[in-house]
Amino acid sequence: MSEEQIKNLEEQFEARILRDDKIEPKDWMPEKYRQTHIRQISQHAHSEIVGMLPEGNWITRAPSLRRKVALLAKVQDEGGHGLYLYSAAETLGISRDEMFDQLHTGKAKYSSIFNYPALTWADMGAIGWLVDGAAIINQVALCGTSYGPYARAMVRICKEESFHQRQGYEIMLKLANGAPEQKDMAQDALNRFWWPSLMMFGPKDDESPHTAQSMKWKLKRKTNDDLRQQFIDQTVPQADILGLTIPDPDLKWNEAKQGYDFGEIDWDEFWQVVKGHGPCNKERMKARVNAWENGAWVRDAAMAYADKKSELKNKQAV
Amino acid sequence: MSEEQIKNLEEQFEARILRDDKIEPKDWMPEKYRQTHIRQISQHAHSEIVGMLPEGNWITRAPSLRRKVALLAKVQDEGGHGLYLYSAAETLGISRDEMFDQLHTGKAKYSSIFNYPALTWADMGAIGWLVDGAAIINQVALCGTSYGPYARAMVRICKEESFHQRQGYEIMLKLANGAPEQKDMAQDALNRFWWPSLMMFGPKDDESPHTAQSMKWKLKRKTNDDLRQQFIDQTVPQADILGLTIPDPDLKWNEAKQGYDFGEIDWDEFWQVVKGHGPCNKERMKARVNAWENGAWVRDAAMAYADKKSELKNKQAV
Amino acid sequence: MKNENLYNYILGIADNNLILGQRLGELCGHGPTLETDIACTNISLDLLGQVRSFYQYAAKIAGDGRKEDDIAMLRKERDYLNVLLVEQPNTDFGYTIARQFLFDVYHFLMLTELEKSQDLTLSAIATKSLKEVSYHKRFSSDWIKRLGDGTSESHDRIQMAINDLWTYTDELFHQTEADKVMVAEGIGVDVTKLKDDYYNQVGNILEEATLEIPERKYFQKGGKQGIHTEHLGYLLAELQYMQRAYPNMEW
Amino acid sequence: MKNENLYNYILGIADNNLILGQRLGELCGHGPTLETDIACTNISLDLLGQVRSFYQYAAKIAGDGRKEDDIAMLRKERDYLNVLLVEQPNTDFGYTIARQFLFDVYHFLMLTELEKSQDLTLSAIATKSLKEVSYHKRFSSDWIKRLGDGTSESHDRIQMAINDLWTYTDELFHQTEADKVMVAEGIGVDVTKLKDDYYNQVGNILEEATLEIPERKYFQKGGKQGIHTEHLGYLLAELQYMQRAYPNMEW
Repeated sequence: MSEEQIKNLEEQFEARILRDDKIEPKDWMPEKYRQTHIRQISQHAHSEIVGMLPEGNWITRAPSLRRKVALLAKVQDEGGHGLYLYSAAETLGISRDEMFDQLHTGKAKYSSIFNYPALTWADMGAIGWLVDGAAIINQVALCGTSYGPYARAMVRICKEESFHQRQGYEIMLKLANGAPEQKDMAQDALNRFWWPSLMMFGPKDDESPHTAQSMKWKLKRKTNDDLRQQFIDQTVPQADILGLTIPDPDLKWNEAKQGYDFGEIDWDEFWQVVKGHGPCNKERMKARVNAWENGAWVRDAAMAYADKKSELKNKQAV
Repeated sequence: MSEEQIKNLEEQFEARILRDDKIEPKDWMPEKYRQTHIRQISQHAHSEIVGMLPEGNWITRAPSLRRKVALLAKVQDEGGHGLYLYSAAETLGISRDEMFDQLHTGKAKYSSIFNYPALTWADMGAIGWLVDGAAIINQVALCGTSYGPYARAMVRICKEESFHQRQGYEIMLKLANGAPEQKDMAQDALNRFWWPSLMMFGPKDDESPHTAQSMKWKLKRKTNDDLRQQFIDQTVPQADILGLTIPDPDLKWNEAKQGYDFGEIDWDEFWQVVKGHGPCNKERMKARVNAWENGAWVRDAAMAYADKKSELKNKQAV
Repeated sequence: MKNENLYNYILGIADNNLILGQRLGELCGHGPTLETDIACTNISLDLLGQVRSFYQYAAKIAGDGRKEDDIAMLRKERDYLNVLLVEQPNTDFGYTIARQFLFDVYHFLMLTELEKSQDLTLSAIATKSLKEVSYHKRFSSDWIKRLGDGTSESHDRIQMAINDLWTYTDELFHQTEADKVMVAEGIGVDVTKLKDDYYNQVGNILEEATLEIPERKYFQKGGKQGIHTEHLGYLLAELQYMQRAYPNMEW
Repeated sequence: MKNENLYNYILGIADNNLILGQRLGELCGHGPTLETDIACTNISLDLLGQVRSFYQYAAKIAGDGRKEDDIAMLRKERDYLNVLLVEQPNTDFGYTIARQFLFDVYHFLMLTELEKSQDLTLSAIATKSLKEVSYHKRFSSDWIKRLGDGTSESHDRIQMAINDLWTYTDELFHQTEADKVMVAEGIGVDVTKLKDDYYNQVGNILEEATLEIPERKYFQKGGKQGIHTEHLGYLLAELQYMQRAYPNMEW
């Protein structure tokens, strides 16, 4: 293709996005669009999969059968989200094995929040309420993103996520209205998950170089800081209902901006965790890599069996 | 050596045993004596090592620190007994590695009692009281056995074992005088360990072909049935003090023989367990084999290091 | 308790679900593929969903104020009545699948009979469960075939798992005292009658999977009398942790 | 509590013993040789013996009727103050030895200072413990050398364990609030002052063992504030099982 032709295609492409057309797998797309989407969608998929671990950690110890069943269902949903998202990424020409390989070698990232440990039952509440809450804010915007398979996966995921968030909030509510030890447990979980949740929206806008491009492709519809503000403004009243205290002495209502002012995020911690030195980065990767390596013989067997069966079928067809 | 000479040696040998001389490693001994002793001493050593497992199973869950420390000390002692006994067997010209190999391949046996699971804390009491109690009865006799290293190991072991037995009985006493749940737990442990403890004395005399030879070599000073009777007569009053019921409806005092009559032992169960089909045979072997295989690299390293050091020493000496 | 036999009968069924569900729950997030991970979690979910119905009914029968969670999580080890099979550890995916398969075939046969129970609650739970368990059985049978007739490594591994776990199959068909009474009352399933069907079905699948049917003279039992393997204590320490550490609270 | 700082200070020391002793207790009967099995059991025994003295003293300070076992076994996870290092799992013998070594060198330095405490009880426990810990340190150092300078496999394995666990060493030298108060009162040890000595000693042994000293910019912490790794919860479920399941009984 001539440069002229490419430029033409690119212009058409941008125009389609501008008028809210969905881009589909077979459509022409700029290479950078493809790569950016592979990166973001697979990162999102990885986050679902790694995100199974901190909650999976409490399945065997859930305090009641009702909660155990709900937690299993939730973690199972996360696995399901991983599936849709890997499928969406595969439409862009990358295999699931390649994506796993990127995860296991540290080339691909996943949401840093899952590098914090789930230490008490209340963390199941806090993760649902805060982490899923923050995720939804990020994801709702993505329901209108330009890449069709991703947008459609998002619609489905958002629906389930908001159910998870309500479930998490309900866990917190029960604890906050329970015995003093339960309320302490809830407050402690909020203390530990509050700041990492704020970090989920990424660095400040002035340190987030990809924002402009992502906005154009509708991979982002608001900036990190805007989303973070939205999350805080939505969450503070929820904490009030719980009777819990947000662990930020600088948090206060700003009448002028009709939102909350809040304290400085510990960006050193943010970067430490992103770079692989959070409390559980090593543990999480070990768990994923072990699962993968210990499962190799199972996957090999499934493949060999499928080959045998299709061979047999072919023979019978002849 | 001529047959005459051998016969002569054998006669001298038997005479020494008869007058209670100890046979020492460097002394001449009949091959059958050597083999029988290797078999019995290594089997005894294996029993100590495998015997660490059911009790080891409760170290992490001991109900108090005092009990945890005492249990650790006890299991450590068992390891120590294993050490003396392997050493005693080594004096007869077999290596510890060979003995382990016999254990791991099922060629060598160990006491069947350790193929029963330790299911509750009370089992720590019952094992100490009954299993160590039965073991002591077997072992006290062995303090006067003819093979010197074995007899000396036994003296040391018996002293520690009787401490263990008292410790076990004291656990039972505490439970029996404790809360109803504790008393139930103690009774349940007695129910489960009573019959297997009686089986520890081996088959009935008329089904125990080696007894005569073993008696001659003072590897046995009383028959299986005699020892079993002694154990029962000693244990029943102890159960009475505990206020626990021996799970044998046929048990009753026989004034004429000045001992207890007791019910029929389930010899099918006995042979099933001996043949490797007890509740934990597989588990116990798996644990030992895993420890051995997972430890191979450690033993190799220690060997390599020792070689390097002695090489260095030799070089320096030159 | 007025109807202790019914109560014990229910636990004899439900505890299998609980313990197997718990075992599968340990694996969540650690499966060999995402699909099997989700499937095993789903089976766990089904089993624990069913167990809630059973324990709720048991609590009603007990009538002593205990609720489903008290029954599930506040008994002593010796009071759990599950068979030894379901408490065996997740040694590897082969053991997980073999355990599942050996249980599913039984579970399906048992529920099919339980559906005919004169006790309408049990019958209703059976009906609801059967649909799920039929899926479990298909899942585990398919994997037995895949692993048995997959690679030589997978063949050996699944054969070893089958051999090891075979020793726990016979117990499935032992009748407890509660069983006998419940069978007589038309409420319980006569498990002794399921045995031939069970070994036939299992044998057929194993054969299709190019696996050998273990020959065994000796079997392990005890679970139905609360005499378990040493594995169960550790499982219960986790299962019960919260209820024990925070007694009498709502969650 | 009248002297909460002293109480917390004691727990800060004792919880390390408890958790490490518990970890070693898991290994009993599963060691690579009989001698190491006995030695590790013995170290566990020493640590738990020491811990009893500490908790008995803490119970006296608390003065609220709690006894040593209540303190040892009836706290919530967030109330255990051990460093993250000691709760790390027994991944293999390399990790067990590396964890032991990295703790022993610290433990010996700390106790040497604690012996000088104005608090005579603590000083006496330190004196008694030092003899034992000096043996632990020799044992673990010797094994670091054997594994480091043994085979290439053992070298790689112990290096990996050291690398992984290194991230938990810095926390040993963090001062808690209770530490600061106790140092000021001449009771506690100023752990910040042990750091150089520690890394020197550790470095020398590693060097002798032909191992590399990890370079690390980031370290993990939190244990001293009760923010642990996910491993601790499982350890506590076992540790506490009996006290939780059978409350208020004598054993």
